[in-house]
Amino acid sequence: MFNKILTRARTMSPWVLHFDCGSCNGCDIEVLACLTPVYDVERFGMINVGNPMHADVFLVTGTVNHRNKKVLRNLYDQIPDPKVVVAIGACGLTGGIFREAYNVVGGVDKIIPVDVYVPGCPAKPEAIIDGVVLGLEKLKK
Amino acid sequence: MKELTYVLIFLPFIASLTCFFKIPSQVRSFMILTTGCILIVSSLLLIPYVPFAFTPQILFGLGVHDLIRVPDFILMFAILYFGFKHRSLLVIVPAVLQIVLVVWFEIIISSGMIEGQQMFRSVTQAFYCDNLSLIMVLIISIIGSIICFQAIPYMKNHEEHLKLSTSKQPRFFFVMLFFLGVMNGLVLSNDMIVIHFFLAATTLCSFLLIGHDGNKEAIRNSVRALWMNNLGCLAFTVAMMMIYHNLGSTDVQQIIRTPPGTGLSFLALALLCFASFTKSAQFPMQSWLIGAMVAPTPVSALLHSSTMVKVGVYLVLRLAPAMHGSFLSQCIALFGAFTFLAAAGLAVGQSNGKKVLAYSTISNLGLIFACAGLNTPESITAAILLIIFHAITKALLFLCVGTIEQHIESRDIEDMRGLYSKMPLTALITVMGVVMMIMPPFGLLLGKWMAMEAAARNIFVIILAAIGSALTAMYWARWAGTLMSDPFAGKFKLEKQPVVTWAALLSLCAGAGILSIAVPWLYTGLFTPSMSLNYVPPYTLNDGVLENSYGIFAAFPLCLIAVMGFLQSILAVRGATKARICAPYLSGIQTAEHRVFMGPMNQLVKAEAGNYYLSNIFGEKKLTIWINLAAGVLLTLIVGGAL
Amino acid sequence: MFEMTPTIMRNFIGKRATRRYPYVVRPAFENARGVIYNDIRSCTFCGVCAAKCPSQCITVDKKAATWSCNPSACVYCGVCAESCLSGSLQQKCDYRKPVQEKEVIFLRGEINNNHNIPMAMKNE
Amino acid sequence: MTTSQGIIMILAGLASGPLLGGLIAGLDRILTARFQSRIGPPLLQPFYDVIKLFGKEKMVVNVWQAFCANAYMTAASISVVLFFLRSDLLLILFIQAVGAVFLVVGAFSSTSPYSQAGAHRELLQILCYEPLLIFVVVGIYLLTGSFKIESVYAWNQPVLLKLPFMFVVLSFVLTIKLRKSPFDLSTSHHAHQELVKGLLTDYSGSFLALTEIAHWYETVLVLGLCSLFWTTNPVGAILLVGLTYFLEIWIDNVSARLNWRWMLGYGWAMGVSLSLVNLVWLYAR
Amino acid sequence: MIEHVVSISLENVVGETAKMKVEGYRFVTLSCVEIDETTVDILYHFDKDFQLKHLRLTAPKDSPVPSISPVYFAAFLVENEIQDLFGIRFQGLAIDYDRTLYLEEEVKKTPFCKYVVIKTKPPL
Amino acid sequence: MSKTIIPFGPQHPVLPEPVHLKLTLEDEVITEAIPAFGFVHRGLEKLAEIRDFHQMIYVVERICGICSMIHAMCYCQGIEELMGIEVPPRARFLRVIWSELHRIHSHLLWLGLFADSFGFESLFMQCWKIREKILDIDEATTGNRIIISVCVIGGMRKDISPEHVNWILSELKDVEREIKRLETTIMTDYTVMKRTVGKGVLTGKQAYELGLVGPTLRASGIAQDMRMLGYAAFNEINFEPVVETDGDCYARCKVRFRETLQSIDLIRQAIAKLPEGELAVKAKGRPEGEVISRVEQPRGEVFYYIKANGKKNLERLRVRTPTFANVPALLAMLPGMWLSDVPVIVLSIDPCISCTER
Repeated sequence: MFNKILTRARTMSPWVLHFDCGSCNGCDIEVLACLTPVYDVERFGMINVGNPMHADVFLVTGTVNHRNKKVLRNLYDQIPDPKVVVAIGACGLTGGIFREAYNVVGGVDKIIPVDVYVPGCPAKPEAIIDGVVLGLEKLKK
Repeated sequence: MKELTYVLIFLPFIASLTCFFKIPSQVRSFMILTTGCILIVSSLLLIPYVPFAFTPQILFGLGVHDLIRVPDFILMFAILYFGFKHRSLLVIVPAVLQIVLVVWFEIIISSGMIEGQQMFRSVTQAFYCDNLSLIMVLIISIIGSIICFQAIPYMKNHEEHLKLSTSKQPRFFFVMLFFLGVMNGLVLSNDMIVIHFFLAATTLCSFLLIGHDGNKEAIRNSVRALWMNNLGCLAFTVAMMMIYHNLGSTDVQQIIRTPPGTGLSFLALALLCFASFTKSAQFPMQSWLIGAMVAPTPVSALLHSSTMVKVGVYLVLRLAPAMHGSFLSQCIALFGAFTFLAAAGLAVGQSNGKKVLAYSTISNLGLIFACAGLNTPESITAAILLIIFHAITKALLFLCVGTIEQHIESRDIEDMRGLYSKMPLTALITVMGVVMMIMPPFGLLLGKWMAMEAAARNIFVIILAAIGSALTAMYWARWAGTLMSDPFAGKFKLEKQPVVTWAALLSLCAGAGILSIAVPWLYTGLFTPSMSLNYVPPYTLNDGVLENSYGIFAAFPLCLIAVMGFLQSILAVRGATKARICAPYLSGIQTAEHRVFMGPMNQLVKAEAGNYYLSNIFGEKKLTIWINLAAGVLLTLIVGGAL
Repeated sequence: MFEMTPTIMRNFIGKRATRRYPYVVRPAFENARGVIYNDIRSCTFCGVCAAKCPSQCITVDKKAATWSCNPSACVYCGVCAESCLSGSLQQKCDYRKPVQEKEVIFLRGEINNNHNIPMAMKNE
Repeated sequence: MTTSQGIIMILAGLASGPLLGGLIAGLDRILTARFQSRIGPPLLQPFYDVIKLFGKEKMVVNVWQAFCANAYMTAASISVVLFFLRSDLLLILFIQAVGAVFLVVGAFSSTSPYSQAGAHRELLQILCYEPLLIFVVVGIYLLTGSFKIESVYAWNQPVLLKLPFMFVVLSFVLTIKLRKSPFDLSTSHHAHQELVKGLLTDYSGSFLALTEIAHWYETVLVLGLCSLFWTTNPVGAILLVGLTYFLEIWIDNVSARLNWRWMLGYGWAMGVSLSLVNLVWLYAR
Repeated sequence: MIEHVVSISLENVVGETAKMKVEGYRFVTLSCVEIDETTVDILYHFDKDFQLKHLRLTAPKDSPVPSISPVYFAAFLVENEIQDLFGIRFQGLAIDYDRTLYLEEEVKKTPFCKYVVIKTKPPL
Repeated sequence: MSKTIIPFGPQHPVLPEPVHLKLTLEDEVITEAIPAFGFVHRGLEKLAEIRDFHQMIYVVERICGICSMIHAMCYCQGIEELMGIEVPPRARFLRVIWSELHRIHSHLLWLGLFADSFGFESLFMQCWKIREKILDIDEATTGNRIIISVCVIGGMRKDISPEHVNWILSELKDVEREIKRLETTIMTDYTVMKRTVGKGVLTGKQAYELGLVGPTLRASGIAQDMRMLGYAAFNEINFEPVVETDGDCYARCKVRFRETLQSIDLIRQAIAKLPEGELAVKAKGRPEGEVISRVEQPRGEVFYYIKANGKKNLERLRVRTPTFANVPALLAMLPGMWLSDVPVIVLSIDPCISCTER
């Protein structure tokens, strides 16, 4: 009974931490655009908390480089379980167009486990919403 | 009863004289411990006898007044001597004036005795003890003794730290114990001449204690204390003479019984208040108490909690009935409330722990003065509560700061950051002390509550008190938070302290807690009788709930809830020890090392978080002059209003 | 002080700007740049798309007659579809859906045969 | 008040925070969304949030956070219960202040500068609103002759008519207490500020949930104080509270966050002067 | 095409830039190109009334270049960048990131040089 | 005086992008601010060595997602100059239209973020709500919302159809009306003024000596706008740079706000004058030589230095983005300000860190 309520609460209230991990801002502003009136993800209880300690869903955009991979790891560690990681955009998935550049490590999944991949360059807000919803499947288990 | 009174007054004198001579330190410590214990026991034994009054038998054909005359002059000349020694005109002039006045006064009295014997005889009882005096005696004897106990390890440590060749402890403990006797004498006497003697004695004692370390700063501050307090004594002398002129008596009880406005000059009362303000270090005479911080911490503890500064509030509370309903009384309320606010403001701007404590003392005394000035039954109750709980809590905090200071070699709040991980128990006790200063259900807040309800009729007083109270919460909470500011890593290890220190800290802490729970019974047992003569009991008590027509304070139920809440929260802490310990949020660039982040140029930077002292608003340098000015204006108002 | 009032009051009374996305899906713009689709039957495996792709996410093996694309690295610029000589490579207007596992599109055809075996292989 | 009534009131007070406060928070979010031309979350969203937070992994920076969160919550709930028991207003304020102080100490116990700076700002906020609350209560006392809430209910006309300026002062406090713009200095609902989430930065999981519930209690308390200004008629009280809350959300949406200097200066100047005017007016009558 | 180029040498870098400042030029940026194993080409770009003017410095890699950040404070950023990417040292930087502006230890080599570069600390 | 050291960023809710500022505070007054970069550095200038010069268009577009089209335009201009290509007039006007659309969306985005930095959430929402309309125009005309990839060497890839023209004009009318509604809020609201007026003041001389560009420079009273160079079709339409003189955050806000309206006007002009004709000329051969190309981005002058040696790959591509030039302004403005002003001041230069670090 309690578990049922808890599961429902979890899926109804995914608090989002967005970290720009070396993105070109394209996916970033699309993530922010999700919060704004036209897409309004607060309908699903999603709010941007800006602080790993409060977050449930970790939205990562952009390529990982040698400096920000530590930041990424740190932030991931500070999110309390259960958590979902959503990698956004071609860069977040593989490094995208930059993956051969010297300071690029690659996709987000090289550093932390990723649950959902949202392709696109930049990913559309609709795709990001879909991605988070898909990620919530993990919380239902 | 008489014997107990003599023990309370004279035992410290005798013990102090023994201390003065070179005796092995173990013997001295033993002496201090026994004296303290005897003082505590006898003060407790005194409770059933109250109220009482008596005059001792004539000794060698001399009355109390005659007995006191010679030491009184000795004291005044001693002050004069120190004035010359430190070449301070500010000491010399009032001292000379005082001697002249006292001589003149003696001549008047003597002549009065020749003309009509009954005039002097109007001092019926030399010693008088009602509940107010009893409360003071209990505070002095118990808290004073505990401070003396704690001073034993403290001074040993202190002198080791200073690497003194010859110990100055004999002199130190001589003055400390002497001080206790003097204080007991002061609160038990009923004759203003005797009180004058004891006042002068406290002045000298505090001078000696502040200057104990003998360095330049100590000397300068001690001289300042001397001249300021001596000025108060002078005011007292003048007031005494005026009262004698008005009433033909120096009997305190008679002064109180004189209805306000009949025969008694308000100017005399105003001067007495001025004397009290100097003793209690109210603005603009606060600097001596702030300067007293250079002394070893037990001295500060003694001065702040149970002795020196309490003399002032005691005197004003004593005299409060005589001012009932007068303009003077209103002015005192305003002055007190202003001090409460101003000192709290200055405390906000301080990072020096002892200075914060000092300003907080001044601030609390201001509130007590405000209560005395409001002069309603509720406010007098509040004042007494504040005196008791302030004494205990402040003594506790000073002893804590002293202990901390000897460990971390700093008294700055910034250096106490995360003290919890170094000295867990001391830090917790300090936090408890802070909590007792500002939170219900503890007695100090109960007093504040009563004071505010009593002050609500006086718009200006309540405005000042409300803002002051918020400022108070601010600087205390900041301090408590700073102490706790550290991550908890596993189990903590108790720090090592002498048994006496632990005993002193824990007993004060427990005492404040238990007394807070016992407030309702304290109220029926001690306060109501203490004011029954002049005031109606303001509250009714049922089931530990204090109530009157306009307020309810559920003292006992609140204590119960607080204890339950505390236990529940402690359980939560125990539960949280199993939780994952995580690094604090540092924007994602924290490193494995605590509080360190990877800064620019790949350098490790320690994230610091200093407290806000808001020095451009609450800075000491900036504010003091304005506050002194305002206080000066208010004082003029008091004296001028009395004219 | 309250200059924003007319605007928020208009918002309060007026129609919401929100598109109720998963429940109401707005049709994509006709030339929106979405998923890459290769009709492998008409693909000639010329390799122009692979050469032109700025993200280098297409690999074509002419001998084995395979065409594969890593959609995770694709930047949806549409250069490949524009430059496709045979017209087999097209860009649809739907965006690619999020997935829980990364995929690689791997298509095999035969140069002179209409028969083909399209298959998606999961990789990584 | 009989014992059984008392028990009912205690239970009502305890329940009001998590239920009423949560609903108010939900309504608040919907209204805010409407003002921004959005649809907003479901009404029960705050409950989902809190339940979810209780289900998160326990994580602390300093174990004393657990203590402080609990103490904050306890103090907040006691103050609401005392309010329901129609107790002494000043006492309620003091107990409410205990909660606030514990919240601050909890924030201090983490070494993150964000948390610490947030704690300092919260202290400054306390510094700003505590005196104003006391002025409001004193105004009520001067009018009704008592600090007890009972006497306010016994008063024969709405207090608002006699203390209009005090109500303005109270709404000032309300803005601070509800953490609304322009005073969301120490923490804000969406963490879009220079201090991230201010003094709540390092709380997480169930401890964050506790502070959230305590915040609901506080909301109930301050709105209860508002309702005291119209006690003669429950409809009037609800209307007054509803209108005030609506105005709060409106102000939240039409103003930027200001800094604490402005808050202290403006708050005290306005609070003291309005209180003085109102109290002197009362006094003079 | 680039016009208005003045060639300068290591000795008069600071002097020439100071002259530009006196003439009221706005500092735009530096561009660095590797020429061969030992030398790089640094272009100092300045702008006045939409007219660009350039100073061209051909500097050896292993000797430090005097920094112009005391003259134009804004140059510190780009000089640090060149320090990171080319391994050339600038002497007298207003804020010296010591080759950590962009790169972590994982990128050991100077990425924009095809040839190995000796990391040198500027002589103090 | 107690000291506070705050690591501001790289992950911080008011900074949309990872940049780190080590702030040293006394009480809440900043005494020192040192930035740290490198959280977005990818090294894409180096990609010029492995991608050919056509493919590099799509790489430079992704230097920054917000002003991507203008990056591409600047790059293409440079290569076109090297190869001596004359861009057809229609393409030049289309470049104006799309670059101004980008400017509007970037400025609206910035206005929203700026509002967010001083805690004005509903203004943020409002700005972003308006911005969606511009993105719709982008998506309808080019097929992508943000990175529109329309520039190629020699002209444009996409065209605006006549049906779209009318629709764009009506949408722009809506946008203009909505923006004008916000004018009083941004220009005269008490709380907004309180947070922006007098914060981060730079005099014209200071700004010029720090080498600032774009609205940050123009807010200090210096009329410098690369559009005055007349690239694309700017020499054929009526253009006056927007200048304010106060040099504080409020002035910067005003400049950007007025530029938003100006851009709408520029688009209208360009659409009115839009000539018929071919979209692009074929780029033949390989570029050779050195060239500098400058255009005005929403954030200011972007500077491309291209060195080619007749091969498929460029020898050196150097990009100096406007934020790179504006960062020193931060160091000059922050000390002495309050912690609460940090987001406002940092955002007032409209930082684009992915531009800065590439």
